[in-house]
Amino acid sequence: MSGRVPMLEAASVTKTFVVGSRFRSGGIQHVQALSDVSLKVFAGETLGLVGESGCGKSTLGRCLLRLYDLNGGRITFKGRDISGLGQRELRPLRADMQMVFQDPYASLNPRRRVGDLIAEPLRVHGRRRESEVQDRLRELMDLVNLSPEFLTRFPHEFSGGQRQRIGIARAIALAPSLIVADEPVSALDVSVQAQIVNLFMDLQDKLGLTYVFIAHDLSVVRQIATRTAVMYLGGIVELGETDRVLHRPAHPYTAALISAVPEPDPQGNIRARTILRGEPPSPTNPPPGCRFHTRCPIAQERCRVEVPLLRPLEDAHSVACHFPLDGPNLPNGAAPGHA
Amino acid sequence: MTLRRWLQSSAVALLAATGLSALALPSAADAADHTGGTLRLTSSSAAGTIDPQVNYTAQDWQIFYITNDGLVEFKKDEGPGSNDVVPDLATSIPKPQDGGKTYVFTLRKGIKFSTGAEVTPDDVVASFQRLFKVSNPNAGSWYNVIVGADACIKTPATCTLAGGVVADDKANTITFHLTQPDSEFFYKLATPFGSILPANTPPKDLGTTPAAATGPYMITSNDPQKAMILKRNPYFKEWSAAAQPAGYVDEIDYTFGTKPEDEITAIENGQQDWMFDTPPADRLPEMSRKFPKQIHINPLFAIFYAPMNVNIAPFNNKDARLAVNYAFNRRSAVDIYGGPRLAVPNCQILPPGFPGYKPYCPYTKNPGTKWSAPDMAKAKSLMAASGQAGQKVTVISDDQNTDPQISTYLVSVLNQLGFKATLKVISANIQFTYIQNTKNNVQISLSQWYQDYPAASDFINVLLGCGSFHPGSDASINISGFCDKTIDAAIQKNLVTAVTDPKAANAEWAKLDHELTDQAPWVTMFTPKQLDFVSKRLGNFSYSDQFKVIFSQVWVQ
Amino acid sequence: MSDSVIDTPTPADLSGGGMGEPGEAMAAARTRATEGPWRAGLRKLMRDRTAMGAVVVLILIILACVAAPWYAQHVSQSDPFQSNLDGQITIGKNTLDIMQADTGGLGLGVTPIGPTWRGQYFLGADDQGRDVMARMLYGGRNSLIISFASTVICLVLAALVGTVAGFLGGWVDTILARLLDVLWAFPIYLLAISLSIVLISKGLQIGPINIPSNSLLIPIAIIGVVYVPYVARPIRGQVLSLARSDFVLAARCLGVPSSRILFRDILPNVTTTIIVFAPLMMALNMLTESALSFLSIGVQPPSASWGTIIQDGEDLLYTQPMVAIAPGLAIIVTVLALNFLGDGVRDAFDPRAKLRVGKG
Amino acid sequence: MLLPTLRRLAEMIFVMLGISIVVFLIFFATPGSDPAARIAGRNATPETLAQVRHSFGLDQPLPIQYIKVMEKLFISRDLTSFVNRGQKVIPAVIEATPVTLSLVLGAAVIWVIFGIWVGVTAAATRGTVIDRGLMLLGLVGVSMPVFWVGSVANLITQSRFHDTWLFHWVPGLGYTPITQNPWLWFKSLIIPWMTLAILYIGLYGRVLRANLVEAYQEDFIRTARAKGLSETRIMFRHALRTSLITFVSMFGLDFGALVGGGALLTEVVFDLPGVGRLTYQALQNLDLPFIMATVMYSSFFVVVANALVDIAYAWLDPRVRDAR
Repeated sequence: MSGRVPMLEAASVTKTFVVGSRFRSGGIQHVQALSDVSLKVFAGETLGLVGESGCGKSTLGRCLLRLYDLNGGRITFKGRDISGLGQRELRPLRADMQMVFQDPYASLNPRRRVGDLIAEPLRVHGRRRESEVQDRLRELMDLVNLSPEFLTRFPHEFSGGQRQRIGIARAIALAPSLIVADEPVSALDVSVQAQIVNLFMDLQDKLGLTYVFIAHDLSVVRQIATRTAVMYLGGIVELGETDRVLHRPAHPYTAALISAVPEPDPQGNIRARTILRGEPPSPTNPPPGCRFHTRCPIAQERCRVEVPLLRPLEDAHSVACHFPLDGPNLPNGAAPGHA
Repeated sequence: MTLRRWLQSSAVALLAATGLSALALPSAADAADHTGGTLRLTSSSAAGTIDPQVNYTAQDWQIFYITNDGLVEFKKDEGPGSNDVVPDLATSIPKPQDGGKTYVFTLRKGIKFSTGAEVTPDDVVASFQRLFKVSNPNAGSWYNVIVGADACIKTPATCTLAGGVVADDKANTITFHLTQPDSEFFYKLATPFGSILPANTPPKDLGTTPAAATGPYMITSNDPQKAMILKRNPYFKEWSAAAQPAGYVDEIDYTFGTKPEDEITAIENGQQDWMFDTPPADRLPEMSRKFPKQIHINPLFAIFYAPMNVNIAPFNNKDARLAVNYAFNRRSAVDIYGGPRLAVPNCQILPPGFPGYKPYCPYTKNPGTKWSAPDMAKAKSLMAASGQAGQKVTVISDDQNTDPQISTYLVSVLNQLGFKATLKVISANIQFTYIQNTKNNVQISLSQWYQDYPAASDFINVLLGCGSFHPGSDASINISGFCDKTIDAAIQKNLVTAVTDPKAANAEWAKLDHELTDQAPWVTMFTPKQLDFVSKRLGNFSYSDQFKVIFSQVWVQ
Repeated sequence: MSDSVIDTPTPADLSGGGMGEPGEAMAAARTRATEGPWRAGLRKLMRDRTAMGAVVVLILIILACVAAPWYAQHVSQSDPFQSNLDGQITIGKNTLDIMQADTGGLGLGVTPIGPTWRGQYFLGADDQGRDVMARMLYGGRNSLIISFASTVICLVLAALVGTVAGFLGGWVDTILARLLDVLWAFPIYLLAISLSIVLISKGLQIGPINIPSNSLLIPIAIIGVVYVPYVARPIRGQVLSLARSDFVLAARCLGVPSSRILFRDILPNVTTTIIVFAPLMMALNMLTESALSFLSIGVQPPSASWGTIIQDGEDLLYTQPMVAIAPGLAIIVTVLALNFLGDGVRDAFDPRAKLRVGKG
Repeated sequence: MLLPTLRRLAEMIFVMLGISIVVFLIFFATPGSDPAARIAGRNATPETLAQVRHSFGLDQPLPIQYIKVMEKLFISRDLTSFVNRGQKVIPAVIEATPVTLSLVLGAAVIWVIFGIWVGVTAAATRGTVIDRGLMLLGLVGVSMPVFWVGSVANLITQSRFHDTWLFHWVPGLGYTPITQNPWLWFKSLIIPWMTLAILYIGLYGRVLRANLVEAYQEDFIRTARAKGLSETRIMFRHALRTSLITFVSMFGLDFGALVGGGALLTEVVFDLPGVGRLTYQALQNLDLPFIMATVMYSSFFVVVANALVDIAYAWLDPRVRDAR
């Protein structure tokens, strides 16, 4: 796998937000949302991106599509460096890389009809013939399992799941090869979630799409992702085949995340859960050394000083930890002992 | 507010008071019974600086009249006597020497300032120097006849008036040398500008700080936002009942900041004794029905007039000016002002009863001496002759009292004549200077003139002489910009005549008045009367035609 | 009000919906006829009886004011802009002076005739002997024109400034926001009075255009400008949050050009705010106009507005109070109707908008 | 905390500086504003005029004049009036402040009490005739021009019905300091208080009702109901408490604006020598020193009120802290 040319490659991407105002109490603060993030996305795969809220996974998703300007690093899409391009230069590329948003309510302008919303990318990207647009609209509605008569309606007339289908239809309108799905199901009811995840998988099969699938829910990632990256406080802490990462986590944070999912173990007992101590540190003032050391059950002196780099283990699995875990289900019940 | 106060400098009468004012000064026996108490005066606002050598307002001149003295003074009397100039700090009115160019005043002995210091010839010299040092408004127009004045006007800081005002301590005299004879010189000395202040008074505007007094009262505190308090001057001893009689009340409280509307209510309720402001027209019926005994109506020597700019269209056309004069219903303006009891229609420059006044009214149905009714037919035919119909005209009014209403009526008349007239109401404080400046291209406006002293030149020369026209300046009191070389020459000649032959001069003033009226630089509307509304307890209402109510002569108990 | 109160809706606020009806099957679309927010709002407004009542009242007032020349000619039979100080009218058999000289006491003062409750001088005369009712109708025209035109100016300027500042951001935003702050902190009446005093004594000259001091454009411009921050600040906030909203991000992601985003995604949302603000601003502007005219720095005589008639009446308050009371009532009825309409419009178009216009 | 405070302060100074410059320029743009001729008197010669202009520094370039005015206003604090020459401006403003404060404080008490009463009553009886009636009255209050209400109040209490038992106690217009005669102070202010309060009662009543009705739809109220709390308790302990946040911030802004001269019309109509009237007179007289002082004073209160409310908001609701 590593020998292949990635469709999308991020190298040492850094993103800092300026928050607050010079004129407000608190003043200006710099939030390091992403620090030195590198990853590759290969054609046809689904890369899952998980982490607690605020860890920077959405930011990463948006940086990958260059919806945000970068503060450092490089992003290469299909061999072309897109990190320095302006929004105008990026416009033609948009047809090939799309996004599905987390909130199907907020990402659809309530004042515009569904047909208008889905047709927007078609019109913007030069398909001006109305009949052509209408045909494509029907096709798209069919692809996302919505009745074409919905096209004349307004977003508020739809349920969450339907809206997300509309969002997906819009994203695939230009037949992109890459879709970044930013927690596309987390705002939906559980029963609907499964339908949407299935839709994503169907579409991947039909259209040969490549996904970066962001989620905070491990079960969704388990279902859809071929590889999974785990993020903590603006950096990737673990990356590898989904099965490998979820079953044999090497990073204590991943382990804690997994154990937080209330899932019966094979014996039918609810597993003891690794509870993370405290809140994630503020990204405006990240801790030195390993960013996870303040909450890590096995942190040692070295962790407070030295930043661990993402380094490969076996099976294309890599981890950013000085003391990676080993063995299946390792931290079960063990970690809280340190608390 | 202050503008109105400037304008309401008051009158010197040659007529007997026709109003309902109480008569005759009190006998000595009464006096004892009525001494004491506090007189409460009220006004909607203060009148600016209380430096008697700077302040140019009727409101404060009324106060300075009882606090300060000049070498001579207008007699504190009712009726025609109040226009006479009597000796005050001087022992007598000096005879002119050197053909009217030199006057020698002898100072009374023993008169003290409220500081306790005696009044000396040096104080007199210093006071006249100070007039220039504080940039007295009339330094250049009244006192420039004194020898050395020109240098003082150029560089006030170093003013000496050397050779102009000379003190002789031994003889206790002060000698004035003039550059030319001046028939009005004593009047100029008798106004508060001529007040004698201690030589050590700072040579700058005193502002809110009172000057030392020589009269029966002195200002003890003054806050322009609140009140001015006057108390008895401990060093005052009556030296001349005619010039500066002793006062009755012990204290005078002059409060500021009440609206005229509410001043009336306060007087009706006995909370105040007298108000400065003109009562609003809609309170008049109520007042005159309920409190007729508390109202005093007295003549004023003033005119309400609409100066027309004779240098720009449409009123550079004489027919247009005549048309407005014929069309203007003076009775309507009088009604707006408060009715025929409070104003008299007038067509000419001088107010009725003024020196040189001879009734004359060409702009009426039956031309003659009296205005009777507008002559619209004549006005319309003049208007047609003028060819100015359809011209845009803006009337500039101030926002005080009934002025906007009178101006609205004027607009209505202009529109009736075929002009396209509109009104622009400007704050009274700006309006007076605004209409004077030729840069503002004012076509016609509403203004008033209250005389400073009883001489026809105060109207004729000041308001229509070429010397009062300063194009481009805010101070150009000849608002019409009227300058007829022939008439002006006659005016200047007559000023000289007045020094030696006042009678002949007045006859000539009457002729000039009529000639100017025929030129129609203004629409003269009417001459107002002074209405004083006083509390029930206020007695011995004494009215000088020069300074109106004499506060030292009224009593409150 | 602090803009932060208004301009930080959650994403759900902007889309106007709550979260998730359960289940895919629950398609709200099924039963309702599809109708845009505009039409829906309008329909809702039409069903609002109070608002419609207000509209009827407003229309009646407008019609009455439009009919002013007819009224002056045929009913009051007088020219409401010409003084009539020596005129007379006949009521029944009596012929009365319009300006009645007082005969009691000392005979001071002249009082205009009071309400006759007939065609001529229905509400009496003012101190120029003019028919107050006829003047009220003419004055109402000016009051309505000024408040309407200044509302348009204010909303257009505010939308422009607010949108430009919020959408462009950067230094443009910084400068505009600072400017708005200054205007905002400027006590509103002081600003209006100062501007009025200047413009009324000199008129307004913008390049070749010369607006004379008695033009209605002056009060219109002044009132239109002074309230711009009141509307521009919330709009700027709204645009800021819209610009950060997911659907704008989505549009960017789709490669939609900024100009198209502005016109398709942002302005329609701003327009709702503008529409909701409109009647309320007009009510406020009418009050402001009357206040300025009352201080005689609004409409200049002999023209009239309700405010100037109140001011005329102030001089007759003790003898003929109707001159001041009647135009006051006219203002109250109109402003009340506008406020009711404003309530209705808000309920219909943007029930969540928390608008508070004016500081009193 | 120090840095943000300083920053806020700098912002306030910036705004006030902006206002002072605007006012200064407006003044000099006004024709006839040159006070020299007015100061000099009515028949001054051009020479005298020039002397006066020089002695008042009016012949200097505008920026210098501006700096001088500001220097005299803030540093030497001896700025004096153009109209009442020699009158110090700052003491006059300080003297007018208690009048305005008396007016606004009294009115505020009335409008807060009645505003809460109207809001609570209407919310408690929502949908009924009482609710509608109160809301209608509130809207009427909001729709009335305050100067007109004042004039009519004067007409009734000072003229038409002054001699009846109802209003015979109303003293003549004007202001009596509380230190001089507290009872008279109270009597002479009660009509102005009510006049000024009418608008705000309507405004606050309506806003409060809307907030209360909204609060009733929130979960915590439902929880409280479920717990079996009485309606009164729910209203006062729960609903009202949350609704008051808006109320308080509104109050802060309005109070600041009114103390800063927003009560100008009321002061003019009722003849109260407060800051609003002082400002109005200064503007009418084109008395630049006074205009500068009162406008600075006014904007100071408005700016401070804005700042306080922003801070209070950030404090009450951290969500808005960064939103701007």
